[in-house]
Formats: sequence, structure tokens, C-alpha cells
Amino acid sequence: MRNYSVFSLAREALRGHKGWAEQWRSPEPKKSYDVIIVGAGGHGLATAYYLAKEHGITNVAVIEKGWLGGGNTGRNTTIIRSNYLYDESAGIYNHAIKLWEGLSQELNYNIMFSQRGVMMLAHNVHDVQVFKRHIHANRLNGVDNAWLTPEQAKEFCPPLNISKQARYPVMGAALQRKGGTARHDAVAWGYARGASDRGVDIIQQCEVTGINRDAAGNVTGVETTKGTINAKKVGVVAAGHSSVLMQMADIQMPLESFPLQALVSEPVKPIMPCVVMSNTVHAYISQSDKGELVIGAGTDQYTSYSQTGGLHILTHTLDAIVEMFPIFSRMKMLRSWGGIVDVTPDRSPILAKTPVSGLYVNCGWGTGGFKATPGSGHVFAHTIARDEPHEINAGFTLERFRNGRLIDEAAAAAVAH
Amino acid sequence: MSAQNRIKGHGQLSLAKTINFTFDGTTYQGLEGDTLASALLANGVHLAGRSFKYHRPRGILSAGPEEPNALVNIARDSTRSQPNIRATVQELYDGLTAESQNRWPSLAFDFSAINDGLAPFFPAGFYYKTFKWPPKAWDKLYEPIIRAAAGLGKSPAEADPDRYANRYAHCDVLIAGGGIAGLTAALAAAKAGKKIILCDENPNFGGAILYDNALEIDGLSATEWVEKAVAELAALENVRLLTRTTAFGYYAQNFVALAERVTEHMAEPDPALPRERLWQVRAKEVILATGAIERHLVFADNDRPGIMLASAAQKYLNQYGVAIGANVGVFTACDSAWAAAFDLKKAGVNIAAIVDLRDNPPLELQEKAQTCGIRILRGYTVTKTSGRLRVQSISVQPINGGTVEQIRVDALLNSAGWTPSVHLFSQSRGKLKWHQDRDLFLPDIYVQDCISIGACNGTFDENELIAEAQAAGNATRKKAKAIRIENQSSWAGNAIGAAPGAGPSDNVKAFVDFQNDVTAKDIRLAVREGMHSIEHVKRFTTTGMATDQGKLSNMHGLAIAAEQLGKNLPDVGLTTFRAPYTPVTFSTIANHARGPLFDPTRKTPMHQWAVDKGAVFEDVGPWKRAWYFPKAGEDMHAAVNRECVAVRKKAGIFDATTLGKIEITGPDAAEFLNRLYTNPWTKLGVGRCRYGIMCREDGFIYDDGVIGRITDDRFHVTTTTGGAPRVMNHMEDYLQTEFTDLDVHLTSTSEQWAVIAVQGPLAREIIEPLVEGIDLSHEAMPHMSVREGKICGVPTRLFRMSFTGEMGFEINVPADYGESVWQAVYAQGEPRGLTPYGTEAMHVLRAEKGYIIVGQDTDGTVTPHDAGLSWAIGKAKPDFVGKRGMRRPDLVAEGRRQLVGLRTKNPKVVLEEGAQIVATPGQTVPPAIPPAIPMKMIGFVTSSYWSEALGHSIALALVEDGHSLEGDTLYVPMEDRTIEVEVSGCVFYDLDGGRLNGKN
Amino acid sequence: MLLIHCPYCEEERPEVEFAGAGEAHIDRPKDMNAMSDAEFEKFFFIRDNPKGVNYERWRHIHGCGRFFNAARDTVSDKFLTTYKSGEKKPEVATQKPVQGAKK
Amino acid sequence: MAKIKMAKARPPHEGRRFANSAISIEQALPASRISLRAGSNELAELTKPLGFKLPSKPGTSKTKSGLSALWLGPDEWLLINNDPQAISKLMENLDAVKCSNVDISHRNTAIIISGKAAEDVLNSGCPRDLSLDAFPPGFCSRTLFGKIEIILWRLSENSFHIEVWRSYSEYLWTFLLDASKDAG
Repeated sequence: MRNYSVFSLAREALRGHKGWAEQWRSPEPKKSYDVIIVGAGGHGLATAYYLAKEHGITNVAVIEKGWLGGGNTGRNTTIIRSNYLYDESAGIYNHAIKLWEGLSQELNYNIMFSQRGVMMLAHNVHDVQVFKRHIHANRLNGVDNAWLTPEQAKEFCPPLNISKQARYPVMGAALQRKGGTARHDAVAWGYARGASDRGVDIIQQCEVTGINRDAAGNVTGVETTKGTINAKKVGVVAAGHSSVLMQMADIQMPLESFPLQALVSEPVKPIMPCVVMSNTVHAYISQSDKGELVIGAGTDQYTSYSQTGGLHILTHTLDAIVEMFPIFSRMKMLRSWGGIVDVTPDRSPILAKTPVSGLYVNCGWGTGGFKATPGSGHVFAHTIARDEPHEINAGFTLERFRNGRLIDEAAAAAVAH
Repeated sequence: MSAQNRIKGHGQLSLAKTINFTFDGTTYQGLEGDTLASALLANGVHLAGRSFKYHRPRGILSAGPEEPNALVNIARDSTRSQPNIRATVQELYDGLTAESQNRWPSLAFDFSAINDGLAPFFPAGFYYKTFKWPPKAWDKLYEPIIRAAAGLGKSPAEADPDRYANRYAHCDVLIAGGGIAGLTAALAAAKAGKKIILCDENPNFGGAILYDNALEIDGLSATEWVEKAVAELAALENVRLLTRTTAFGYYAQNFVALAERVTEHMAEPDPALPRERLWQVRAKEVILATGAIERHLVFADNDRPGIMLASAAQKYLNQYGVAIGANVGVFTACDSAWAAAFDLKKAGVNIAAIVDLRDNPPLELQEKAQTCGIRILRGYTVTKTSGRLRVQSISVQPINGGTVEQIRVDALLNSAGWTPSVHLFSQSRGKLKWHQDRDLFLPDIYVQDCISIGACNGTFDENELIAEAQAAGNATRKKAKAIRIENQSSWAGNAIGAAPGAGPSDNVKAFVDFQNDVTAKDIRLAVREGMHSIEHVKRFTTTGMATDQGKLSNMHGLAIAAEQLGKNLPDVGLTTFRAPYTPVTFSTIANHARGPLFDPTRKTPMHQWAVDKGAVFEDVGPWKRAWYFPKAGEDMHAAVNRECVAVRKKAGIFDATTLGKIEITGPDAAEFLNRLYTNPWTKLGVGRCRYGIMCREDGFIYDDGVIGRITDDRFHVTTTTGGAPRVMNHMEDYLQTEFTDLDVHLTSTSEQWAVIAVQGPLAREIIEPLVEGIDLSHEAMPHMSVREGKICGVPTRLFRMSFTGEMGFEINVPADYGESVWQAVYAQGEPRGLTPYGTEAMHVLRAEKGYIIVGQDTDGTVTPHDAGLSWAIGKAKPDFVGKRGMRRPDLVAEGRRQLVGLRTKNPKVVLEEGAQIVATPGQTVPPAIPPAIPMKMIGFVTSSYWSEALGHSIALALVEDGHSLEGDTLYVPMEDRTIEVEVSGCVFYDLDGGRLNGKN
Repeated sequence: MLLIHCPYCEEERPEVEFAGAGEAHIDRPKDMNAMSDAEFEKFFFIRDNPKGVNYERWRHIHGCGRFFNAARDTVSDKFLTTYKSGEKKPEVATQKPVQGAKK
Repeated sequence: MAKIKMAKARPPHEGRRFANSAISIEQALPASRISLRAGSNELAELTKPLGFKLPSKPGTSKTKSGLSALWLGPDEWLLINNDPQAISKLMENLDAVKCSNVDISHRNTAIIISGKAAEDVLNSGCPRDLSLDAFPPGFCSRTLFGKIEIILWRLSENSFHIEVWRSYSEYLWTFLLDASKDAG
């Protein structure tokens, strides 16, 4: 693999950049592999990369219906944080943060991990209680998360409106300084390049149409639009399409797929120094390196595979943004788009073996999958390679919906009184 | 300054109506009806902006919304500043003040233009390959530099005082685009009696024919015909005409969003007017008449100021009377640029040459050029241009090679042909088809009730276009009156991709995407690096991702990628078009929902009384609730202590109006409650109340409240404040879809009643004198009972109940009387020490008694057993919602978190709510990640207060197996210390409950 | 914003008047207590989530207040039919889009 | 016992009004209101206490002698009597028949908006088609206005009655005034 560095860049500059090789190969599929990963998003590509790198399993195919990184990986608002409440969640997201911190060097690809800080706003007494609970739990789990007064929040993010006259005044904020953003495409491309270089075949424009099993019910491979491809182990990492794929192996999932929209503004000079999230007002905003304000909206209320959503969802998002940041009133929406997010009943992912031998599933990340990408790929590779979960993902089973041992982050933030 | 390039006798503006404007501090003169761009050009100003990456000087390229270069900041004052406004669509008004962007110190001398010289080091995606070492340097060093260089304009710095509005509208036919096609369709549809909305992004209808001086329609000039058509439409009742209105988003089921710019063209906007208005239109049919956009040619140094789209130059001349230069070159692959050249020539502008990529442009064009004395270079290309802040010359060469000739010009028109504007069609999820013979993507498969007509459908011939428009507008298919078209000009001829001289072997900067500085080279590099899908190419190079959204660049990018891949153009894919068509102001989308209308603020009838008493309020859902009532000099702590003591010693008055209330009526009402609540209800007597717990099927606590039986078949149910809507929905769901055998009806009465809680030993004697028809004695009206009667002469449902542990009443009165009854009760009690208390004191008082607050002491993972409320489960009941769920393995396993009381060893220490609890003190707090050895947390503090009544702090907590830990010592590790606590029961005060009955 | 035909109001109404209420035709068993943990899981958590025709519940919460059912294509988001709760699940096919404009 | 001083009713926005050349908005006078619920078998019996047959077609209303019945759902009507004192008598009469009758006189309050721009002003927040064809005089419906629920009832071509829960009425007023600024 050609090393990427300032020196190789300079060398290429002198000869018109003619010497760069393809970042990943585009091979035709072989007849069989040791492992097939279905879905070439960030999680799937990371899984293949770590299978090759950490477990020596290089005879791997990643099969992608469209183009790699074209699903939620390339459609999300790139927020990275790990200040989750429960041990299981803090475990996996913090595992991811540790990997994020060295990822550009690991992959020899600048994924632009920017630890600009993620600030979550509390707007009422209940928010304050919930955030304090998170902060204390995070501290004992070794996750950084600090309480800020409204004035400190304003100092950290000057455009923020902390007026007492606001409809929902800011009563404080939880700040994870190690949180931030990364360049989503680069994450997919960096893992694709790294995996491809280690022998992984990335097969794009190839749709999986069936999951094959032998008489004993063990996985034998997949049917695709490019023919049958055999493998004893298949990992499904298909986000919004997980239900559809798992159905091919007669497994019904505790999942629903919803449209999730996001938008960016026109680019402007630096104004937002960090990521700000408000669950109460429903607004999520940061600024990209290019200068665009990147804004996450909510999900629509119905399941859909259409990758579009209603305008009224954006309306609510932008009224919240303007309420929290009145100076952005005259900024303009440049692009909006939609993704399909797969949501579990407890809003936590499933990263597990399945009742079908040789079939593994990594899904249910809902609106927050991007931040977990390296951690998710790392432990999912372990799960596939060893046929048992890593201790970090041991709790994210399918069985929890039967025995009731949920990891319910959303319920823990219950709104009532 | 005077406008030296304005040509008398040309254009549609009146020379008499002059107005002043400022650009980068210089004051210029323009005319009413000018755009900022036309006025700048009239004054000879081409240089209008700097590019994103290389900071190359850029001129005005277009005359429409596709403009990538001429973006400016316009500020009426410090609060009304907006960046990235396209000068080509901004209408001029007197006093307009514009500033160029992305340059320092000035537009003509920009320090960052050094980037241009370093361009070889900054190819597409260079940042992925470098800035990785040292690891910590990215966000500390490299990123801030990149960020500062990136971005175009500046964000506004102050809040926006302007108003924005919204309008939902319904129509039979929405026509997007008011050019010749849209107007014709509108006339046909309107005459067929349809209710129509016709919108156009420009200040005037007419579109491209407005600057076509040759065209004749029914014997009228184009402008005359447009005027007549518009007048005809305006006179019809069933027609709504919207100019300055862009259809920007096409959503499901013919829901189309339009942005109307209401005041941006006015010198002194009427403050009553909104600045912009969002139209959300639901149309039975949509007619897309969105026209086409001329593409630029991709050739070396095609971005110098003075190089402009041919149609733009023609428009500046014919609409605004502005000549874009005195000695103009033309470089084209399309017939329409010839017409522009002829018009300029006729206006006295020298045409240095027409360079046509084609070997054989139409003969009649060539003849006409010869007649005018214009030099023609057929089968030639432009290989180079010169000029730093304005183009000075072009170098031309036969395509097959040969002598290079340099031709001096002060402006260059160029055209690669026309791209149909299929954006809205594509947003409607329609599928496009590539027409190889015409080099066009055109609408093919429709999924919504819409139709494309005219140029956006590839119909460039005006006769065909008229027929198409008439058919689209007139559903009755009656033969429409023929319209006579004469002297139409041709739009034939196309070049997609890099022009000869900017091919794979030429190391030149030929721009595909101007604003983002993406060259043909960059696209080829992306393909070499493995970006084989157009989505990858787009993301890697950022082509088409600038504020013009690729209106000019998409087709070129696609063609260059296809060429490099050796594939057919449609096989590389087409990027999806997404809303908005052009950028839309945030507040236009938010519109009314700003300030007080951001979210409704709900207030109780007694709100003003509390305001007058100096209450501090807290937000609970949409409600404002009085939090505490500080007296002069009191902080929150002191006020709450005082309020608590008053309730315990004398009496307090509390506004409980916000609690949800539901009237449940019908013969099966009790059975309905049996099924929805964990408790049994059948035997609850009329006039009695009971505390009830509601679960969902999963067996976790969902809501709680006191329920009173008013008559046999009528219950008064209360819910939590925040839970009211979802409890109602939950009940309706079961009633309508599962328990359809029950004869029950539900009515929300949350706002029917104002609720005044009077709590404390003196409660009864305070209210008694005001009450009629109810015996308040303990015997006649014991704890947990309800009576109907009168208070202060108005009907009341009077509850004897308590959330404080004191004897208490909750007076429900019809809401209009709430304030008056409150005042009467207060007047009655105040001399005896009746004290208003807020939600904080209420929380303390209930915690002293161990009463839970759903959502604070429970969090959606807590069963009634966990909360110590097993007594509230009707064990004899065969079924209730949640009964099965709470038997699931994990819900009955050991180690569940259970609600307990906590006493700090040091009674003065008040725990922090949310603080975590551990079993052994030996664990150390890990430092920040990594490495962390997490501490095993066994629970957390849900509620914690100072209890003035008890003289020590109290807390409630959820702790693993907590019910069996009473008396044990646990630890609460804080950042700076570890607090020792002892597990207790949940009740801290008046353990036997005697005070509820006025004893103890 | 979708347009939804309310079978009780007998009109198409804007989506914001409605609340989505999840998959339809999941009946609460008469004898909940006889359910195994697996059956409870299927009842409460497992969802079809089809790519294609979805049978789903809606409530006309800001209209007549009624719950009703719908068959909707989750690829195009088009409603194929709506019907009152309690009525039988109708057989529906997804519609094919038309080539060329309808005229 | 001393004589009890009668409590004074203070309805929200009492007497509030706004008018310009295109629009007039005013707080409706207090009225009595009942949420009436009944199944189809009970309808016949209700004719007597009401004095007329309940409208059964979706969205329709009926008014007689100051009493109006608005169809809100297949088993739900809103009864409005202009006389605020009429409530107890009507409740009593309804108690005698099989139905659910709940006094909501104070839960709701009403605003009357009229004038040539009424439809446009309402369409600033209400997503419904308010043209005369789709929403003729006499038509009524629960719907949304901005972020709140309302019941919209068209009294005549240019006049609407809006029912709203009392704590949302401030939002409704504010929104209507905002939207009326450029009406006409």
C-alpha cells in the first residue's frame, strides 16, 4: 500500500499526481470466503479490517448493494461521544473513542477526528438530574463528562443563547471534551483501503438476495446478484436493511426502520467551536471543517425505506436551532437528505451471535451508530472470529428482548413528573 | 460612479430611475430593476468574489440562481446581515450595501491567493493523505488553519429582528416556473377553471424569453406577450401568482415547498411584512416548467473575471441594457451563444471572434455572422486565457492541432449547451433517462401526479413547447387556440466534459465546479484513486457540493468521470437531487415558530397570582410551575425551608392544576381501571379515592395518580403533569383496540379544573368557612375521599388527600374560578400562617414521606415491586396491563435495583441527585480514559433534599437488592470525597402516618 | 408531509393530525399469563419491518381521535389503503410507477 | 356562619379583540360546553334532551336555539351553548339518557376570527384546505394550528370559531396576531 504522507503528497505534486494507486481494489467475487460481511458501511468495513488485522482472517468479502460508505455512514452528522449511562454502553462507546484517537495513524488515512467537545444542554430540573446522573456514572466508568454552568456553556460555545427569557432557558450543560466529530467518508474509505490492502475483497454493486444454510441449519453462504458466494460465517451489518436481510435466514428482528433527516447550511467562517446537542429542544449542531453548519433532525413517525422524510421534521429542527442560536436565523439551508435508521425497543444495538449457527448480526444503532464505528467493528470482528462475544459487547444480545435484560438508555432519561 | 457600460436604447429599465448602492465601500449608481450583478457590470465591475480553496479572483459568471462566484454579504444593519447572497439574483434597492467575501485584506489583493500557487500540493482529497502527525496536531494545529481558510462568508453575529411567515395552500395545479411554458400551461389550466398557483423565482414572469429580442409570439414581442399573459392571469379569481418565489422542495404526495422573498428587494421594507414566506402547497397536479440552465465550457483558466455564460451576457444586455465588455470573444458548442453575439454586436460591442468547437455550426448562423462581420473559428478550441483580475486574451487553436493564436478580449462568452432543470422532478422521486442522441437526462418514470413541460423536459422548440404546455394545463383536451411563433432561436449543440485542450494529457486548470475549485484534473485523480461511483467522485472532490449545488458542474463532472473510467455516462450514475433547489433561510423554514411561538407556554389560572408574589418558575414539560416563593433576602434554600415548615406546622397552599385529569365514564369504568392499573378498583366506594399505578405491557411503571370515584360509573383520574397526553393516548389505545367489550368513555378534563392544594394541620379550618354542602369532619370525610359541593359559591370536587403527609385537601374548581377561589382561600388562611409553596417544597415534603415521583425516582426500568409498591398490585386480578411483563426472568431476578431511603452519616451533607452508589469504599476513582478500572456501581441517588423538619438530609435511591440492605453502609464516591450513607426505609417523617389524620 | 385518508372522517388529512402507532394486527392474547417468554418477546418486541407493504396502526389524534389501520408501501411511502380497526387485513399490491407523464 | 363571598369567574382573554381592514379577532363570550359521547344505538334517545337530531356525517354541525352540536368523531360531539348558565340543566337532561356527558365549559375557550383574510390567516398555521369546497360553512373539525390542537368551526364564508384548551389560548392569540400583521 502506498504510504500517505506529506512527503508522498509533495512527490506526487511534482508529477501531476499521476502516481496514486486505487485506494481499494474492485475485484469480482471469488466462489468462497472464510467470512462474508454484508454491508460496506463504516461498521462492516471496520469489521473486515479488524478480522484481517487482529484475527488474521483475510479471506473476507464485504458485499455492498450500492457503493461503500453510501448508507448511514455517509449521511450522518458525525457526532462522536461516549458519555452514556449504562456500563455496557459506556464500555463500547468508550472503546470506540480510544480507537478513534489513533485511527488516522492506524489507517494511514486522515479521518479528521476532531475532539472539539460535545456539549449537551439541560433545559429543566429533570434534565439537570439526568445529566448529573450521567456525569457521576461516567466518572466512575472513566468517561470524561463535566458539568458546566450556563455561563461556562456560553464561554465554550459563544453563539449559544443562554438568555433567561428563552422559552427553555439553558440551566447548564454536560460537556465531554473528548467528544467531537470525524470526517464520515474518510472513515469508510480509510477502513476500505486498509481492509483491501490486507486482502479483503470489497464487492460493490452486488446485492445479497438470500442467506444459504445446510440441512443442519448452518450458514453456508449467500446468494447475490453476482451469483452464489460461499462462507461458513456471515456477518450482517446492514443498518436500516437488517430486518430484510435477517428475514432471509428466517430470523425476525426486534427492529423498526425509520427515516432520519439531516441538513447543512451554506459554509461560513468558523463560528461553532464544538458540537451542541439538546434533547429537550431537539437540536443537534456542529460546524464542519468546510464551514457548513451540520444539523441533525428527528425521525419521522412511520417506518420507511425511502431515504426521504417530511418537511415538517426539518421545520421543527430549524425552529429549535434558531431558538438556541438566534444569530443563525439568516443562515441558509444548503442541502438536506435522509437515511434509514434501525431502532431497537431499548435504543441500544444488537452485536451478537444469532440462533443460526455461523450467522452474526450487528444492527440497531438507531441514530447514533457513527460514533461507535471503530469499537463496533473491533468487537464484532472478535465475535465472528472467536464465535463468542468480546466482553465489551457481551450484553448486546438478541436474548435480552426475551429475558428482559434491556440496556435502556432512552428510558433512563425518562421524561415525566 | 456613473454606469459606463449601460447602453442607451437597450434593456427594459428606465434610465431615469437611478439608485445608489455600495460594494466594498465604493458607492455606485444603478437602476431600478437591476440586480446587484447587472448594476456592478454596468459600472464595469466584473471581479466579485474569491474561490473557496485557491482564492482565485472570480467574476460574475451567470445571471441567475446557478451563480457560483459572485457571492456577497448584504447587511441592512448589524442585525440584518446575510452571507453568501448571489449578486445575480439580489435585486438592487436604494442604499443596498454589499461586501465581497473570503478575501483578506481586499478583493483585489487577497493574501490567501498564495494557495493558488501551491495548488499542486492541494489536489482533491489532499487532506486525507496528510496532517496525521503528530497525532495530537490535527485538531490543535492543522484543523484550525484549514477551518479559518474554509468557509465563504461570515455568519451573522446578532439575532435577527425580522419576521418570517408561513402559508399552507391547496390547489388543483401548481406550476413551478413562469416562463413561456409555465405561462401557457397556466392560461390553459386557468381557463379550464382549475384553481392554480403559478410561481417563479424571478421578480417578473417570462423566464428566458424576456431577453430574447428576436422572438415573436402571436405577432407580439416576447415581453409584450408575457405582459398580456400575466395580465390575463392576474384578472382571474382562480389564479394565485407568486413571483420572487422559488419552488425548492418536492415532497411526498405532491407537497411542494416554496420560498417567497417578500421584502428583500425593498429599500425600506414595511415592518408589517414578513421578510420571507414559506408556502407549503398541496397540489392535485404539479406542472414542472423549470426551464434549463446553460452550462459553461471546461477549458484552461475558464474562471477569469469577464468569462461569462453566453445567455447571461445576452440577458444583461437585453433586460438590463448592460454590455459586459467592449471587445468580446465567444466560445461555444451551442447555437444559442451565436444569438447572444449577434445581439451584442447589434448594440455596438465588438465581437472579436466566435470560436465554435463544432466543425459545422448551422449555416444560417455562419451566414448571419459573416453579414455582421464577425470572425468565425469553426472546429477551434480555447487552450488558454490570460488576465489576473479580468480576462485579457484567449488563445485559440484548431481542435486537431495547429497554430495557436492569441486574441485580445475584455470578456468571453461561453456555452456548452443547456441542461434541463430536472431537480424538482428528481426530488419527486421520478426517474431520469439518458438520451444519448441529445446528451440529455430527461424525465422518464413519474411516481407522483406531475408532468414536466418545456425546456426542463428537453422541449426546446417553442412550437412543440406551446403544444406540450397547453396539453398539460388543459385536462379537458379541448383544442387550444394555436399560438404563432416566429424567429425563435436555436438551443441545439452540446459539449459535456472537458473541452479539447483540457483533456487527460493537458496539465491545466479547467474548472468544473468554480466555487469549490474542482478541476477536470481533480475528477480524473478521484477516478484513478478508485472512486468509481459518481457519489464517491462527488464526495472526494466536493464537485457539485458548493452553494450552487452543481447546477453548472454536475454534467461535466459525470462526463469526465465516465471518460476516465471508459464507461458510458449513465453507467457512472447520477447524483441524487435533494431539496432545496436553492439555499433557503433557516427562519423561512422555522417561520412563525420563533420567540414566544417557538413552543406554547402553558400557564395555570393562578399563574399571575404567583408572579405577583414573586415566585420563581420552573419548566415542567410545556407548563410553567411556581418553583418557590422567595421573600426578600431569601435564597432558594431558605425559601424552601420556610415553605416546608409552614406546611408541617400550619398550612401551605399549592397550585396543582397542571396534573393531568381524565374523566372516565360508563358502566364498565371500574373494570377498565382494573385492566389499566395494577390496583383493584371494583370495590372502591363512591366518594373514595385510591392511589393507582399504571404500567405498560413490559411491567415497568408508566404513570401514577390518585383516582376518585364520583359515582358508580364516573371516575376522576389524575395523572402526572408530563404524562397526561401519553396516558390518555395509552388508555384510548386499549379502549379502542383491545378492550372493545367495555362500555367506557374518556374525556380529558386537565384544564376544566383548577386545583388548589391546601395542606397542613390547619387545612381544614382554613377552607371550612368557604365550603357549602360538604361535611369536612374527619369522620364524614376521611383521608382519601372525594365530595362534590360548593366552595365560594361555585361547584367543587373536593379531595381529601395528601402528597405531603399532612392532612390536606385538593380543591378542584372550574378553571375560570381558580384564581378567585385561590385568593379567597389565601385571604382566609394567610392570617393563620397559610403559606404558598412551590414544586421544590412539594418535592421535599413528599420525599420526607417516601412518596415517589414517576420519572425521578423511577426511570422506565422500575417495576412496582422495585419501587416498593407491591401493595398496590391487585394480586387477585386475573389480568392487567403489565402483569405478564413483570414476570419476565430479568424482572424477577436477584440484583434488581430497588428503591430505598438513604441517610448520610454526616446529617448535614446533602447528596447530589444522580450521584452513584458503590458497596465498598476501597475502589478508587479512575482517572480520565485510559486506563480505567471502572467502579462497580450498584445504584444511584434519585431524590435528595435537606429536611428542615427532621434536621438532617434525606435521600431516595435505587440500589441493587436495596430492600434487603436496610441498615447497611454504602458509599457515594464524589470527585473530591466519598460520602458514607446508611440504607433506610423510604419513609423518614411521621412513620405511622398519623398526621394524615390530623394526629401526631 | 403525507396525506392520510381517515376511514372515520372519510377524508384525506395532513399527516401532522395523526400519530403513528406501530405495526398492526398484533392482538393482545386473551390469556396473557399463559404466554411463554418467547411468545411475549414476539408480541411485544419483534416486528415485521418489511420493505414493501407494511400493515400499521395510526391514530387520528388531532382529528376524530380514532385508531385505524393502514397498508402502506415503505419504499414509496404511498398509502395503499386505510381501514377501521377491527376490520380484516386487506390484500394489497404495491403500485407500479408510470413511465412517461400520465398524459 | 358569615356569608360566603361568591367567587368571580375570570375567563381567559376576556374582552380581548383586534381588528384591521382585513381581519377581526375576538375572544368569544363565555359559553357552556359538554363533551358528549354516545354510540350509534344511543343517538335516537339523545334527540329529546338536545331538541334536535345529532349530526352524524363527519365534520358537520347543527345549531338550534343557541345550542350547537359539532361532530368531532364517530362517537363524539362537542355541545356548545351560548348561555354559560345552561350547563347544569343540560347535564341533568343528559344524565337521564345513556351517554357520556362531561362538562368542559372551562377546559375550552374560543376565539372568533372573521374578515376577508380569515382563511389566509388560519392557513398560516393550519395545514388543512380551508377553501369553501373543502371546508364549507357549518363544517367543523379538530385539527392543528402551529403546535397546538384546535377545533375549527366555520360559521360563515369569512368567519370561523376556534375552540382551544385554555392554556393554549395565549399561543393561539399570539400566533393569530403575528399572522394578521400583513393580512389583507
